[in-house]
Amino acid sequence: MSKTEILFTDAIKDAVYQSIKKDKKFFLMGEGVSDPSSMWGTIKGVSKKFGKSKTVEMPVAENGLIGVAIGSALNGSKVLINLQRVEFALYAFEQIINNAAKASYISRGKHNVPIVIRLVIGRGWGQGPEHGQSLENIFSAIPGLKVVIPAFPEDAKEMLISSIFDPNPVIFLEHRWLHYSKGKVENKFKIKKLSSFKKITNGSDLTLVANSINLLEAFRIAKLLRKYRIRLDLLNFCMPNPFDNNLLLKSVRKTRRIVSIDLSHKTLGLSSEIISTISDNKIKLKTFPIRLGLPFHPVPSSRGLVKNFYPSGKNILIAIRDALNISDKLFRKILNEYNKSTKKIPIDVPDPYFKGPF
Amino acid sequence: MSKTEILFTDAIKDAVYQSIKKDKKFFLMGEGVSDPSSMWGTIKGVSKKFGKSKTVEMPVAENGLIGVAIGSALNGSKVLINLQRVEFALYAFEQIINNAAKASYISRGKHNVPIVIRLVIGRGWGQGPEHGQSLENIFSAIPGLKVVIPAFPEDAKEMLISSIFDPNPVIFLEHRWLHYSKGKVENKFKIKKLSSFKKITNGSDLTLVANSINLLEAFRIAKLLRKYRIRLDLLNFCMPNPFDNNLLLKSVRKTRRIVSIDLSHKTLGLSSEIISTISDNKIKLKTFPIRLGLPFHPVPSSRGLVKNFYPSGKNILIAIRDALNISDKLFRKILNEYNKSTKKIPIDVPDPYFKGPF
Amino acid sequence: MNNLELISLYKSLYLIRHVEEMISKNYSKGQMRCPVHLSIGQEACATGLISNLKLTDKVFSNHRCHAHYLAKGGSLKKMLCEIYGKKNGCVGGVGGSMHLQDLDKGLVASIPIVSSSIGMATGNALYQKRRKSNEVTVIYLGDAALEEGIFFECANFAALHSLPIIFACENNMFSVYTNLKDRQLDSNFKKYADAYNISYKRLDGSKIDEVYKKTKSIINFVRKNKVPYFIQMDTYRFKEHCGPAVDDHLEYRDQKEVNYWKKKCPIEYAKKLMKRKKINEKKVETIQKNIEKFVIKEFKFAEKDKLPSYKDAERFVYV
Amino acid sequence: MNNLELISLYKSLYLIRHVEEMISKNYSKGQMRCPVHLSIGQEACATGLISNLKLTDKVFSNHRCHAHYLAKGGSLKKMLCEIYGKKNGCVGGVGGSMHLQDLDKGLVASIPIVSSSIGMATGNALYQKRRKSNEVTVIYLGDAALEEGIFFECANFAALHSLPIIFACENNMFSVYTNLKDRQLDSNFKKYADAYNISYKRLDGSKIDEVYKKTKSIINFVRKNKVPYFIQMDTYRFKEHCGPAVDDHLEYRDQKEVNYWKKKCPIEYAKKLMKRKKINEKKVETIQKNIEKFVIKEFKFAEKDKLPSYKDAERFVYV
Ligand SMILES: Cc1ncc(C[n+]2csc(CCOP(=O)(O)OP(=O)(O)O)c2C)c(N)n1
Ligand SMILES: Cc1ncc(C[n+]2csc(CCOP(=O)(O)OP(=O)(O)O)c2C)c(N)n1
Ligand SMILES: [Mg+2]
Ligand SMILES: [Mg+2]
Repeated sequence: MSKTEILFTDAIKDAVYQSIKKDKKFFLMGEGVSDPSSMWGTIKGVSKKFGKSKTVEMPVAENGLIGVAIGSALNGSKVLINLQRVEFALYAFEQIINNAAKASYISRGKHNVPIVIRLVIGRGWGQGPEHGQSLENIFSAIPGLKVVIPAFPEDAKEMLISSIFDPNPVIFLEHRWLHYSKGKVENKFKIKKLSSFKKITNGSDLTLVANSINLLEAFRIAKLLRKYRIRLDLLNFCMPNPFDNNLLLKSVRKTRRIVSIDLSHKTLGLSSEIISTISDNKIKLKTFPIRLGLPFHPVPSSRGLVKNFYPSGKNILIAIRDALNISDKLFRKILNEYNKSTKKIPIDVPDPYFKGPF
Repeated sequence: MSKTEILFTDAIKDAVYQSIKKDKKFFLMGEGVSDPSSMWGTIKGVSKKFGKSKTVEMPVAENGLIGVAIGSALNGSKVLINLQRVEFALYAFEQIINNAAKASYISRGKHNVPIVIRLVIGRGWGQGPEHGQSLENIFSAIPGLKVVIPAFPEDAKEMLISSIFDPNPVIFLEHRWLHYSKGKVENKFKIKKLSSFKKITNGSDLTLVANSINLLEAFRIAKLLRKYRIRLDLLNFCMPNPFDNNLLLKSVRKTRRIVSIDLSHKTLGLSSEIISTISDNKIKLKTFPIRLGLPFHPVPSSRGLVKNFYPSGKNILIAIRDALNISDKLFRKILNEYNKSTKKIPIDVPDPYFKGPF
Repeated sequence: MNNLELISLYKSLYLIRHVEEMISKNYSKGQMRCPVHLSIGQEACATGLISNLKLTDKVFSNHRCHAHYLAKGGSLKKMLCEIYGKKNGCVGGVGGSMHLQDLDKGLVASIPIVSSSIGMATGNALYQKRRKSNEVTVIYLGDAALEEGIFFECANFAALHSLPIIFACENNMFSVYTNLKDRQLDSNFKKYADAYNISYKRLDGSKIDEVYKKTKSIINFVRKNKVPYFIQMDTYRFKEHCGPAVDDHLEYRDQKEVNYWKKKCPIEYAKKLMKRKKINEKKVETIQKNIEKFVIKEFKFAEKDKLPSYKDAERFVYV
Repeated sequence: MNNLELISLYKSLYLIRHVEEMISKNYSKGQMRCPVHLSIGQEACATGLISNLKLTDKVFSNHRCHAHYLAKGGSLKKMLCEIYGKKNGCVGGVGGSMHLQDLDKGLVASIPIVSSSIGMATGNALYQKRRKSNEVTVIYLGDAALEEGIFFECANFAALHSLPIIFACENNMFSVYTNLKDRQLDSNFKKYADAYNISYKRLDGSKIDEVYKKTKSIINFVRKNKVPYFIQMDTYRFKEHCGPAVDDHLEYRDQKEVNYWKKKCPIEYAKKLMKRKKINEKKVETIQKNIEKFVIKEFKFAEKDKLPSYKDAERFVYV
C-alpha cells in the first residue's frame, strides 16, 4: 500500500482520473466543467485531455442539468456533477428528491442512478447567506440519497471513488477550506464500502463525533487531550445518509459520553439524530450528550458577525470538559496549551493547522 | 365567544374570507385558484365573488410563482398561495430558501415577506411516492421560515388567520384527511400569537407530542387512558419552526416521560429535535424517550405496502406502555377497549373518528 | 398507410379506449385505490406517434400515462395490477397509476410531477447520442408542462447538443380546470420551439392518420439527423382531469367546445377511416370483441391478484 | 441628449468606474473580505438605462450589482462599508458585495443566485400593476440568467399579465469562464422575447448615448402601456469574473475579442462624445477629481468603520 502526500484537491483529481480509466461509461458534467479554474483544480486537465468524450459543459440550469444526469445514468453511465456551491442545488431539489432519490425505489431496483453531485459547502471569506451553507441535514433526511462528507485528503480520494462506483445517487459535500489541506493518500484505485462512521482515534473516555472541517479541529483536540490521558473515541461521521449506527453505538456503549458537532445549524442537525438514536437504543449515558453547531440564523458575510457563529476549538474543549467533569485547574492547563499551539488568525481564513499534512 | 360546529375546510374558508375583509392588501395566488374544485372547497367562491382583485391565477410554474409572491409581498401585500401537494413546492425550494426565508435577515428587517404557502400533505388513497410526503422536518430546518401545522378545525381557522397576518413567510401544512373533520370553531376574526406547542390535555404521567392527523389519534388515546387514570400531557406541536421549547420543557420537567410522533420519517424528524432539546436542557427522564414515525423509505401507493408504514393507535399505545411500564394485564384491557372503540376500516381511508366533531 | 397498418392502429386505439372505459366503469367499486388520469379522447396522440417507434426507442411520460404505456406495448396485466395496488403491478404496487413503466417495452418512466420527466428524457437522448445509437427518445408532455422552467432548460440543452428527442406535446387546452388562456398567451407553441431553433409541427391529435403519417417522417428525420423536434398535437380530454367521471357540469369548459371535440372522437374517426377503406365491419367487431375479452381477463387477474407484502415496502430504497 | 445630460451621465459612469478600480486596487490589502464581481466595462448598461428611471422606479440586481446600485443613487458609503464587512454597510455587513440594496433609492434587492431575483422583480411589477401605480420595474440579468427556467416562468407571467417590467440583459458573452457558445445556440436573444410576444431591442451596451436615448423611450413606453420589454445590451467585462484582477492569461477568451471591446471602453467613448460636443476638458477633469476625492473619503470611512457586533448576527431572522 504505497501512499503519497498530496493536496486534497489532487486527491479528488486522482479519483477522477482513475475513475475515467476504470470505467468507459464514466463522465463529468457541469457548469464550467471545462473551464480553467476547474473546480479549485480538482478536475484540471480532464477536458483538455479527454475532450467531450468525458466532459459535458452545461448551461446554467441546475434542475435541467441534474435531470439530464439522471437520464443518462439510468442507462448505466456514471456521472459526476460539479456545482460550485451547495445553494445552486436548491434549484435542483425537484430532480434530486423526486427522481434521483426515488428512481430505484419506484422501479423496484430496475433503475439505478449512479450520479455523484459534488457540492462545495461551508464558510470562508464573506461568502454570506447564499454562498455559505452546508445543508447536509436536509440531504440526509431524504431516503434514497447517499450523503458523503470527506475530511482528510485520503477520504477525498477513497470516498469519491466509492461514490462514483456506487449505484446510488450520492451528494458529495466538500468544505471549501479542505481544498488547501494535505495528507498521505493511497496511490492506487480502490473501491471501499462506504459507511456512516470511521474511527479516527481510539479511546474510552468520550465519543466525539464530527465531520468535514470540524473533524480536523476535533482531531487536533483529540491529540492534545491524549497528553492529558484523556482518550477520545473520535468518529468521522462521513456518511450521514444512509445512517448505519453500529460503530456509533459500539463507541457510546463503551464511553457513555458523547459530544457531537454539526456543520450546519444545531436545530434538526445530524447531532439530533445521533442523540435520538442513542436513546432509541436505550443506552444510558453518564452525562448528558452535548451537541455543537451553528445557531439558527443564516450565515452572515462580515467577519465581525461570525465571531461566535462557528464552533471553535475552545467550544469543543468546553463541551468535553462539561461531559467529563474536568476540573477547572486541569482545564485551564489544557486550554492554555491549546491556545499556545494555535496561531492567532482571522476568523474568516482557514487555520494553518487545517492545511495538514495529516 | 360564540362558536359553531363546522368542517375543517369551512374553517379555512372562514379564515380566508375574514382576512379578505380585514386587509385590503391581502390576496390569493395559485394554480387553479379560481377553479371549481377550489382546494377541497377551502377557497370556494372567492374568485367568483371578488374576481381578479383577490385572486391571481397562475401558470404551472412553482418557482416563478413563489418568486412573484415574494416580490408582491415585499411591498406589504399579504399573499396566500395554494399548492395542492407538498411535492410541487420542491420546484420552488430555491425561492423559498434563498429569498422567502432570508429576505428579512439580509435586509436587516426592512423586507418583510408576509406570504403563506398552503401545502397539502400526507397519506391517502394510493397517493404514492411523489404525492404523499409531508417534509415538515425539512422546512423546519430552515431559519427564517415559519412552519404551521393545524390539527383541529379550530386550529385551521385560528392558525391560518395568524399566519396570514404574520409578517414572516409561513409554510402551512394541511393533512389531506383533516379536510373531512368537523369541530367547534370561533366565529370571529381573531389574530393569536403562534407558538410551537399547544396544550391539549393535562396530565402528569407522560408527555405525548403529536401534530396534524396524528394529534387526533393521540387525542383519542389520551381520552381513553384517562378512564384508566393514566393522564397524559398531550401537546400539539403545531409550529415546529421557529421552535420555542418552553411548554415542552415545562411538561417534560413534570412528567419526565415522553413519546413523540412524527408525521414524516423518524430519521431527522421533529422528534429528534425534541429529544435533543430535552437533553440539551439536562432534563433527566425516568424512561427513555420514544419516538414514532415513518420508516426511512418513500411512501408506497398500494394499501398492501403501507400496512406497517404509519404509526397506528396501537403503536402509540405500545409506546406509552413501554414508557410507563404498564402491566401486561392492564395493557391488554386498554388495547381491547381501544380495538372495540375503533372501527375496522381499510388502511387508506380516514378513520371515521377523524371526522370529529372535536 | 395500408389497411393492415390502419387495423393495427385501430387495435391500439381501441385497447386504450376500452381499458380506460373499464377503469372508469369499475373505479367506483373502490378497488383501484389511487388517483387515475384517463386518456379517453387523447388516444391518437399516443398510438399515432408511438406506433412508428421501434421497441428500442424510449418513451417517457407524465401523470396521464396509461395510453403511452399501452401504445408502447406495455403489459396490460401489469398496468392493471399496478392500479389495483397488487403484487404483479409493473412496479409492484409502489407507484400506482401515475408511475407506469415497462422497461422491456421502452416505456422508461412516468412521473406525476408536471415536467419532471423532461430532464430524464433529455438525459436519455444525450446517452443515445453519446453512444451513437440509432434510437430516439420521446417525451410526452401536456400543455401545462410548457410553463415549468425545466422544459426550457432541457429544450436549450437538447438544441445545443443536437439530441434525438421528440417533445410530444398533447395540448388538451387545460391544466386540471384551468384554461390555457389563463396560463399562456396563445395556443400556438411554435414560438417555444423557435426560441431554440427546434423544428416544429402542429397536428390534429384526433386524427390517427394524420398523426401516424406525419410523425413517421418526423421520427425518421430525428433518427437520421439526431436533432430535437417539437410536435404539438391538439386534443381533448373527455373525462374529468383526475378520476373516472365526467365533470362538465362544473362548467369550467364551454359545452360547445366539448361537443366539438366529442364529434372529433379519435375512435369514431378511425372507424370512419376504416369504413372508407372498406375494411369489413365484422372484422372490426371481432377485433373489438377480442380486445374486450382480453381486457376482462386482465381485469379479473388484477382483481384477484394478491396485495404486495408490507415487507417489500422497505426494499430498493438503495440499490 | 444635451450637454448637461451627458455630463450627468459621465459623472455616473466615472463614479462607477473609479469605485471599481479602487476596489480592484485595494482588494489585495485583504480588508474587503468577500467575493467581488466588478462592473468595469459594463458601466453604460447601468448608467444609460437607470438614469432614465424615477426614484420610485424599482431595480433588482444580481451578483454583479455595484454599477446598478450606484447608478440608482445608492449610497457609496454604505456600499463600501458593506464590502468591507462593516457596521454601516447597506445591510449591516450580513450580505457583502453581492447583496447590495438601498430601499430609499429603489435598488430593492441584489441576489447572487443566478436568476433568483427575477421572480421578486416580476412580483414587484405585479404589485405596481395591481396598485395602478406609474412605476416600472427593471430586472438586470446576465446572459447566463436566460438559461435558468425561472426566467421563462416569469417572462410568461409578465407577458400574460402585461406587467411593467424591463428585462435588462447585460450580455457579456460569458458565464464565469464559459462562452455563450457553449451554453446557448446564438447570441441573439430576440427569440426568447418572441416566445412571449415581448417587445425587444438590442443595444450596444458600450455606448452611453445609444443606451440612454433608446431606453428613455422604452421606459416611457413601458410606463405608459404597462407591458414587459426585453433589452439586450451587448457588453464586456474587462476584469476577471470574480475578484480584483485580470485573468486573460488563462486564455478562456480570445485576445482579439478582448482588445476589440477594450477599444469600445464606455468611459473613453463617453469622453469622445463630450469632446465632440465641445465640453470643456478642464471641466471633465474637475468632475473626475471631485469624484475621486469623494470616493477616497468614503473608502477611508469604510476602512475605519467598526465591524458589526456579533450580537447582531442573530437579529432579523424573523420580523
Ligand atoms: C409540479 C406540479 N405542479 C402541479 C401539479 C398538479 N397537477 C397535476 S396534473 C396537472 C395538470 C397538468 O396539465 P397538462 O400538463 O396540460 O396535462 P393534462 O393533465 O392536461 O394531460 C397539474 C397542475 C403537479 N402534478 N406537479
Ligand atoms: C444558480 C446559480 N448557479 C451558478 C452560480 C455560479 N455563478 C455565479 S455568477 C455566474 C455567471 C453568471 O453569468 P451571467 O448571468 O452572464 O452574469 P455575469 O457574471 O456574466 O455578469 C455563475 C454561473 C450561481 N451564482 N447561481
Ligand atoms: Mg393539458
Ligand atoms: Mg455574462
